[in-house]
Amino acid sequence: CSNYKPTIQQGNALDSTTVSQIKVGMSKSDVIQALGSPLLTDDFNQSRWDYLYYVTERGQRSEQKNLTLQFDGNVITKIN
Amino acid sequence: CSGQSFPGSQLLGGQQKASYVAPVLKPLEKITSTATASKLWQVNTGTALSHVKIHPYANNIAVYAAAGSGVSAWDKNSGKSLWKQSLGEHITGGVNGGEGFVFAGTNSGKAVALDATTGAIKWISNVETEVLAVSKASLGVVVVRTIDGKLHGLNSKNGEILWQRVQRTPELSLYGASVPLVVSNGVIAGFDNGVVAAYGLKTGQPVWEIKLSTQKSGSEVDKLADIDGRLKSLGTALFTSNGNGRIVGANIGEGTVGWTRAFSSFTGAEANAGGVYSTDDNGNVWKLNPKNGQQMWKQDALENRQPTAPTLTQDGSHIVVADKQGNIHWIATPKGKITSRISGDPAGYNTPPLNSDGVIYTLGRSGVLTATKSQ
Amino acid sequence: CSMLSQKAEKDTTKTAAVETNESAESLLKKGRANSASGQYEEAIKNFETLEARYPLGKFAEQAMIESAYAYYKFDEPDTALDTIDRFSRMYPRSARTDYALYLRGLVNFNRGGSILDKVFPRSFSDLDAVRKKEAFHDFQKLLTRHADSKYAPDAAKRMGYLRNSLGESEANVAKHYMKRGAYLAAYNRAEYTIKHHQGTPAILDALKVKVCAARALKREKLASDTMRIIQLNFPENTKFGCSY
Amino acid sequence: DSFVLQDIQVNGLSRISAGTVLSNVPVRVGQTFDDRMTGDIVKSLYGTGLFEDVALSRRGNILIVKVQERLAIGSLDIEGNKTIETKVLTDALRGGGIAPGRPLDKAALAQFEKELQKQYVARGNYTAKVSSKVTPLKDGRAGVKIDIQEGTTAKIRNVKITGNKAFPEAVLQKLLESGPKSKLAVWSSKDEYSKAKLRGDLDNLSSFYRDRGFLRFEVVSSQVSLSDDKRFVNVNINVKEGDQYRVGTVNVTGTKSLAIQKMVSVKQGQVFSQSKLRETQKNFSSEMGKYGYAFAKVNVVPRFDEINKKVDLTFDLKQGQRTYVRRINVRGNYRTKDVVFRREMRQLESSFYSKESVENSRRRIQRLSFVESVKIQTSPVAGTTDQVDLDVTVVEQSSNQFTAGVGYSQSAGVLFNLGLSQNNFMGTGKQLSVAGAKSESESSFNLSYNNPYYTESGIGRGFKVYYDETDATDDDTSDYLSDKYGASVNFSFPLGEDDSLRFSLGAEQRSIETTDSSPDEVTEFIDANGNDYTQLISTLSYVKDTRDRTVFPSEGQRHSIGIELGIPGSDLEYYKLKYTGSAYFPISENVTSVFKGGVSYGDGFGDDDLPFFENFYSGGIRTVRGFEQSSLGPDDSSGDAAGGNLSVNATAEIRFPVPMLSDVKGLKASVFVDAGNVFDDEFDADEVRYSAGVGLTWVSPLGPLSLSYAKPLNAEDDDDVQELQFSVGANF
Repeated sequence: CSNYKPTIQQGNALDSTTVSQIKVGMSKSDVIQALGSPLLTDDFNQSRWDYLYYVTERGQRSEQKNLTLQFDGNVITKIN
Repeated sequence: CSGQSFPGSQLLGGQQKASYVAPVLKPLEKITSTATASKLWQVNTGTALSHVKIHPYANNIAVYAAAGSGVSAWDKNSGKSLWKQSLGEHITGGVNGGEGFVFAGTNSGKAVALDATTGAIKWISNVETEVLAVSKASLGVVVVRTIDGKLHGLNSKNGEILWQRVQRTPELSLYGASVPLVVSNGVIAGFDNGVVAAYGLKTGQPVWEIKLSTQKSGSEVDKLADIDGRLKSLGTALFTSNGNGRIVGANIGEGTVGWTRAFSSFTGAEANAGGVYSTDDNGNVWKLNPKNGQQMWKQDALENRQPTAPTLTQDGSHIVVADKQGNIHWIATPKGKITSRISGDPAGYNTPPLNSDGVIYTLGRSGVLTATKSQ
Repeated sequence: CSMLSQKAEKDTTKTAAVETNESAESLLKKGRANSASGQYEEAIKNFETLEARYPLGKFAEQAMIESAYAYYKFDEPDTALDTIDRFSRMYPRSARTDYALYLRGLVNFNRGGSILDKVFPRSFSDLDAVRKKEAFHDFQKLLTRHADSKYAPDAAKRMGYLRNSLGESEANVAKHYMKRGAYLAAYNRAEYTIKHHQGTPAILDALKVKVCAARALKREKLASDTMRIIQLNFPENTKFGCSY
Repeated sequence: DSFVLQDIQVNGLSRISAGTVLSNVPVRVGQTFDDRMTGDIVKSLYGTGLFEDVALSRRGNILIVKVQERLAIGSLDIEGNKTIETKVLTDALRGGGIAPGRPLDKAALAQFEKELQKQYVARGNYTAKVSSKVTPLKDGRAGVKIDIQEGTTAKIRNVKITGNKAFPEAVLQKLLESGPKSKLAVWSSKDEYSKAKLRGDLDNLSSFYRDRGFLRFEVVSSQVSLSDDKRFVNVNINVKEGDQYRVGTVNVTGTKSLAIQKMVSVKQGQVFSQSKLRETQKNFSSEMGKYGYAFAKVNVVPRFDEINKKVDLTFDLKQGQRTYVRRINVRGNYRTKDVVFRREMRQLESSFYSKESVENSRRRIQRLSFVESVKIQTSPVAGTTDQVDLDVTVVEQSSNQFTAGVGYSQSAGVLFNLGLSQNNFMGTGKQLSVAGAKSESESSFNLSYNNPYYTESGIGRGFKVYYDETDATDDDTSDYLSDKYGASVNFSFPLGEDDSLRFSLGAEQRSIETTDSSPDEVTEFIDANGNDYTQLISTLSYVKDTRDRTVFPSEGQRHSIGIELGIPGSDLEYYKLKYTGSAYFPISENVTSVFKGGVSYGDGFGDDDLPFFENFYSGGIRTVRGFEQSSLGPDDSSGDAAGGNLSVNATAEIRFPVPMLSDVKGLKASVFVDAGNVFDDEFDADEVRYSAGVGLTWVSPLGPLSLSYAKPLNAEDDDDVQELQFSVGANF
């Protein structure tokens, strides 16, 4: 039945304005300054940062937002 | 509610209340030899505040006192009341006089001048905080000391503020302040931070400063270093003392220290060519050599009775102290023997006796003014 | 040395508190008897009187470590730990330093136990991790410094048990977050378990959680990478469901 | 010059073993020894704290260590301390290394003396004196005696405020906590001087003025002056008010969202108020806290317009970086599984930090009955600027109550009982209770089990099985014999953070026998309905609970409204409506005022009445203290209390710690007024009974015990009064 479920938030909550500031060529420290450090890290693949975010309210899970940054050394090469 | 403790817990015991243990007093031995002093007259000048330190003042017209919110004048010989003037506020500083005026100060920061003969209020000047002491008037200037560590030079004619000086005061100090000493065209004042300072009487320009020693370690009580007692000038010398500190003989002009001696006295000093007299915190009365501060004799019969600073009689044969139990003692200056005792204000004394033309006047904590004559 | 002169002697000076003339030896024996028969409060009293009256002797040394044991049994873990630490400071070269380390580990190992544990045994895995790490290090010190001590085998056994239970509680938290649908939290917890608790049975659970969480977060590449690790190390456990 | 060490000789020892000394000498025989090492040796030997004096000398290649042992402390006694407990002093002394059995360090003792004297003076006891005496005992031991003269706290004789124009001194004096005591306030400690209290007063003064527009108000000087005998104190405060300012323009920079702009509670034209300004800042940070900006800051930039006394305010909002929680560590759980606390957490890992959900989590954990206290602290994660770990430190409270043995209860005579109730069964947070009781008038057994987290999201489920045989003949309620047994299942559904819906369904078989002293009501009922009934009982209730803890709450409320139905298909169809409410208000740190109340009404369906055995009773320790258990309300035909189908009761209480036993855990005293009664269908105000009294409640390891002494205020002559009452396991 429709009983109360506490809301679940997971991942980096970023609003569109800050995301739009990320440009190819920015350094890792600039990215951290703007977006904060990514919560999902993959040890095997240091050059790929994943920002994701979703929230589950009253049992309904929202559409998951994703932002993946490819780095070459210290500089962004691809954003999607 | 940090202050208010809950009645319930107090009712059922709560914290045991510690009780105050009064220090033990030595019994006063009987006076056998010929009594050298006798009481001329004694009057009650009004209901006084027990904690204030009011000095009696005398000039050729009358002897003046202050109690509660009233200043009063009394005939020097008969003790008859000449006039009474209420200031409407508690008097905490004074009484002093000069140039036809009588001065006093109130706890809400008012310095007041009254006509010495009629008692009429001549002027009232606002010095912001509680007045603790007033100097005599000289060269048209009267100096007032207030509780926030300030010294105010006022025009003695109209009370206009000529100059102001301030010394840093510690948060905790002993109540009371030394009466500023007017000497030729300068004024010397003692402060709560253990500093004696001299300023130009008319301009307030600092002339010199002496720092009596202060204790660094220990509790706040050990660190009290006020100079609240009498500043005594004798020729070119100045004698005074401070609590937990030193007694000092200095040059009054340059402020250079002649000699010092470890000594703790909040009551200050008395001096004549023969000796420097002072009462220490434990109630012992000392006579020191004015040249080098060496001890000549020490009278410890009045221990723990908190006697006031000594006052020399007219002929210098005796010094007179008054204690917290209301006794006035005559102590012979040669050997320090107590020769006579008279009981005055039962509430005891905060301020030293006043000698005027051979008569010793004492003003007690409940406003009793006593005139005594020594043979 | 001076201990031999510890014969019974009468204290006549009136200022000293009234002192019965019990010698250190008899106090120690009485304390041990109390301790053996479970009267720990009595034992503590005897040991501490001994320490007060005959400080800094061989008997005081014994009394101190044995009072620590009594405090431990009397369910006063904090006082026991203080006494043990004071013992190792006062007697660094005592013959019983290995026992002191072992006892220190035991106090933290059994913390929070109570008589009801017999009736309702308390599950050990998910309890306070800090105390368990402290116990682990005490036993480790015992093994490195006194490898041949008679307490070493039991300490080694307890260390293994502790290592596994620390890993297990880490993995349990990962499972808890899977159940709640906090897949990123579960993923990171699983990753932490794998990094910090190699060689414990919890690794397999953690790997499974990592796969399921990665799938829930639509990160197929991460899921397949982890799956390959499972195939390599736990070939027979490759089939598992993701319902928690 | 250095030499090879042939031997080390130690002399001057009487109690300490040479081994201990040698182990602290950082040099070994055979090593080359030179003068530089002497410093380290002396330092390390002093470091042991065992020696008063250490001297090194050399004879040929032999190092001679001459030590003088410190006396060991044989006895330590303290006299004269009244306001500081001896235990506090002995602990402090032990902290400083001064305790029986330890070597006597004279410097530490002198340091302790000075420190204690400073303590007393700091508390305003200016006449305090602390001194100590060391008397050598036999055999290298010393007796230490510390003599304390506490004196009294200095009393404030008068407080003078100067420089105030806008407000009369009397108004300002009322704001102060320190001041001379008025004659009738015998108990107050207002006149006891303390530095902290005075500082607090000065703050009160400035916030009083700053809340009324005096932006430039300042305390110019404040003096405290001691009387000659150091027993009394005068306080002089000199203030400078400055002008009164009004608010000019107000604008907010740093955020676009209008919701935030609405938060500003400072309006143009108003007199400037500092507390309103603080309120705005608090609103901002709590709002931003909800969205993970835990470190959001608002700084206010005032611009003064001196001519027409206005101040323009700009609220510059700095969001700061959003903070994320990496790991949550649970600490101190020695008996409870980590998940039992973690499932109460509303803040998750790998999610942004929300102050609101952390506070929510703290409250939920605090409310668990097996938790004494909980603290949640954040610690930054090394190497990141926007991540923190949360440490949840719990102090558990033993929640298993094991009752066994013989008891005496006033209503049921001698009572044998055996019971165990555990609301943290095996550390899983589940509740299990097993209890059996035997006495003349009753023998019962019940087993109940409940799992508050049957589902992950907090739906609870539990069972209850009971058997109860009562012989209500000798207590003063209607006489009959009844035995019943039954079982029920119950569920609870959370509707939000603080409220939930509870539902239970159960079956019960009861049979009633009349005795020769049974009243007509009973016999008529039996004749009409027979002796045996099978009942299907279901209850449905809504509960809202915002209390901060279940054991002795200090704030918050609990309301529950529900209905119990003998649903169709049972032999007797009836309904019972029940409301119970309680509210707690903190008066001071551990003094709480409590208001409780309850209304219950029951009736049968159609024209038959509520079965007599379902009646409500009143009187006794749980309803109206001072009256005998269940003795109130209408009587039945044979003069016993019949109970009623309408019950009303209310209590107002003030709870405070027992003064002398404040360190006994879980012990509270209370002063209370009770009111209530039961009625037959119509409420009758002047039938309500009142009583007042004092009570004592102790949450002992064996379960809650309560004792009360109450005086009925309007007892009728046929009421059964019982001033002293006690009970085990009363709810609170």
